[in-house]
Amino acid sequence: MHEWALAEAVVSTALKAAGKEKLQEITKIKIKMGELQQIDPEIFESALKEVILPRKEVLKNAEIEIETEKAVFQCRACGHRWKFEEARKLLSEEESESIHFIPEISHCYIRCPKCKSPDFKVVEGRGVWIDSIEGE
Amino acid sequence: MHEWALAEAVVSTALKAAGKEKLQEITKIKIKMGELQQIDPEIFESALKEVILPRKEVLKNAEIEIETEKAVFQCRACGHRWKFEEARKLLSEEESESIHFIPEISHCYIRCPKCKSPDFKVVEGRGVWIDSIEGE
Amino acid sequence: MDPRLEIIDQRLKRIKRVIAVSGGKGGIGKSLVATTLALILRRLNTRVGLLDLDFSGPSTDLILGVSGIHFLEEKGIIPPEIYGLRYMSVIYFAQDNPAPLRGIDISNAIIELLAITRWGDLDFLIVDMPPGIGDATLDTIRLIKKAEFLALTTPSKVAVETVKKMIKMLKGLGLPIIGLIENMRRPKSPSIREQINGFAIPYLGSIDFDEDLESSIGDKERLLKTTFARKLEEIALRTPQLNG
Amino acid sequence: MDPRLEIIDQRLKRIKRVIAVSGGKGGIGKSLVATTLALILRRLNTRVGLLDLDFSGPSTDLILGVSGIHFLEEKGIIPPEIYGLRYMSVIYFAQDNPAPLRGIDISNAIIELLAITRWGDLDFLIVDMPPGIGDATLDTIRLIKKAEFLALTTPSKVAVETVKKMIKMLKGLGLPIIGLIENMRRPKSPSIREQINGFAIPYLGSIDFDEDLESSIGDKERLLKTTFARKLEEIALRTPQLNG
Ligand SMILES: Nc1ncnc2c1ncn2[C@@H]1O[C@H](COP(=O)(O)OP(=O)(O)O)[C@@H](O)[C@H]1O
Ligand SMILES: Nc1ncnc2c1ncn2[C@@H]1O[C@H](COP(=O)(O)OP(=O)(O)O)[C@@H](O)[C@H]1O
Ligand SMILES: [Mg+2]
Ligand SMILES: [Mg+2]
Ligand SMILES: [Mg+2]
Ligand SMILES: [Mg+2]
Ligand code: NI
Ligand code: NI
Ligand SMILES: [Zn+2]
Ligand SMILES: [Zn+2]
Repeated sequence: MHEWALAEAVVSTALKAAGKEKLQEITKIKIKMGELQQIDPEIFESALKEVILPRKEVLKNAEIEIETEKAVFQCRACGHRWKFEEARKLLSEEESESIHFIPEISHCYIRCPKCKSPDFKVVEGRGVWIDSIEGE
Repeated sequence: MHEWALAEAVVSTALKAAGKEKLQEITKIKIKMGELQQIDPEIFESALKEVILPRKEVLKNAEIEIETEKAVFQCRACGHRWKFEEARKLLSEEESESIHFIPEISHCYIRCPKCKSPDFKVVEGRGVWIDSIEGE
Repeated sequence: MDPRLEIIDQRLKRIKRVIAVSGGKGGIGKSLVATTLALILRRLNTRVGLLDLDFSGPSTDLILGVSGIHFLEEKGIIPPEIYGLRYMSVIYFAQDNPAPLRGIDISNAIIELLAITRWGDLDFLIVDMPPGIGDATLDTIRLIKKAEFLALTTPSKVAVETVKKMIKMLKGLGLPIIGLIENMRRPKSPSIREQINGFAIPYLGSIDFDEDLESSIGDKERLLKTTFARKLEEIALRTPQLNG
Repeated sequence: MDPRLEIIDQRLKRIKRVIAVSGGKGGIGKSLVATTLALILRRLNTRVGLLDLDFSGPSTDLILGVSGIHFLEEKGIIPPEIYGLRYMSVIYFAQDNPAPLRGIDISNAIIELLAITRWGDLDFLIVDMPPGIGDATLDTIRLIKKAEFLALTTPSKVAVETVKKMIKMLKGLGLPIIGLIENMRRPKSPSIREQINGFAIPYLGSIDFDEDLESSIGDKERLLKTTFARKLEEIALRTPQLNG
């Protein structure tokens, strides 16, 4: 459950942003989750709720929207693009788990299917970030 | 005159692109030049013409448009943005010249004016690149 | 907004001192000094963490002689205790595979690691830095605001010139440098004290080249008994920033 | 479109062999081997270039004992001849300032340098690689298509484990590895031949730790007279890829 640590980061960031914008209440947080991080949105949402619980004031009625973005790689050596979906089939459970913690570890276990290079970019679908915050 | 080497790169790339697109003739090349590289557009244009001369066919009537993009830095430590124009005033001629050859050398001689960090991004105005090629 | 950047300060809040063992150059003994210093401080009864930031060539696990260890997942990552050190390294994730990460990936991986690791209360976090003054160093400066730098060099010209550059950069930023340790001195080595004159950083002491050090790698007890470790302990004991 | 990427092949076209002296680990003698090998090949009457890709810790200039040199600008950059070597290093631009470049900057700087340097006809271009398997290594692989890798290690466990990872990565890409040189062997060193069994790369030979090497740094004539240089020459002479 390292999801809790990420949820805590999201909530801290949202609260700080609310402070900066002088929001009395946050009504909605939109979170994007890169597929590469392989986080179950339900687990993440319940972690968020657990984190929010003791700091209710600003966040008590906040609607949480979580959207997963598919992960896509692009090879720097040959330009080929491919999906994490495909790459994942070749990974052991332990390897997937390592990428779950540190997405960059994909460079240890994933290779370009066309030219075998480990030199690729994650063009989409890395990490967890706050897309937008609404409030008043 | 290392401008010649860059001009040669531009022409090679244009010719290759023309080959790929099966263009018989290139009518226009639009080139962008980052201010950080401190290249005189006139010198660059005459270098281009010199490079084109012996390979006239595809390029003989090509119009060349060169646009300079102002260089802007952003500090990774404090977020501050500033212009190369400002930074340049503090550089010796030799330092400017080194940046002219290798723009990344700016990290040796330029610091964030707000926090003194060498950890900044060149957000705009680095390098020489082909913006577009027109032809038939 | 990247929520990870926001939480890092909080994750490091309960650590009193962070000491980044650095030097710019590779092969000058950063990993051996970092690991041994962590063990020495632990023996002095302080609470110590050890963070290996050399993703290309992690070495602290080899020096400690550990393998196959795993961390606990509990509202984040809890570093396992190895000989009393809370120990974190990329090897948990990369195993013994090559980690061909570009700077941007190293930077992202460091941010991720700092955001999810729960160190708890520590007196010291010793950071084993990779060579160079690239992403890992710049991110240590940017993200670990209380980092203090322990500069290392050998008497070799190539090492001294490199550490000078690193010190110049850190000084330019007004960052705290605990001082300089000269490692692997040999009888014929020229004195580097003068060479670093004008840099106005404390010369903490020198450690001789120790023929028996290499064979002690991987064996914590033997490591602590080497002349190397004894000399490092002496230096630590007389350096206020390096003792509990 | 980045025109620099297109022209690099052309800039390297008239170079017969490019040899990247690598090892993953820092401080194993890459710079000394690269520089000395270049001088040895030059003495064998081949046309040799030396490219220092270690932007954080350039050392080849110190080893050669040169300073204050400048290149010619003539339709690009013409590397000046130093002791008969066409020599290129970041020091022409950075002088003795720290170069706190992130990976993305190192990558860009390498591309720029390769795009504007006119080496002319060369039998060998020796590349002194920085530690790690990050941007510089990945860009050497990506941009210098004819690069062959000379792998270096010391007998130390930490170096051997690191070079193993590098070899594993290069092998996975099917890239040419000339072989492995074991540097800084000492009388008590364990044999690494067995440790690299199964990697199926040629063991080219070993070079002993040489007490007199350090004091020869900066003096080309003395450097070439060291036991280190003589041993390296022996290895070069019996390795087909390393002699004219
Ligand atoms: N004082 C010393 N005496 C003898 N060998 C040493 C000493 N310090 C370090 N070494 C050796 O030097 C090599 C590099 O050490 P390491 O800690 O890996 O350096 P770095 O982390 O700076 O790359 C290792 O083989 C190590 O055993
Ligand atoms: N065979 C050897 N005998 C003695 N010292 C050596 C030997 N090879 C390298 N060295 C020393 O090791 C240190 C690191 O060498 P260097 O070439 O800078 O390594 P790298 O480029 O791999 O970081 C230098 O101080 C150098 O003098
Ligand atoms: Mg990547
Ligand atoms: Mg930059
Ligand atoms: Mg190390
Ligand atoms: Mg070197
Ligand atoms: Ni998890
Ligand atoms: Ni020029
Ligand atoms: Zn590919
Ligand atoms: Zn700043």
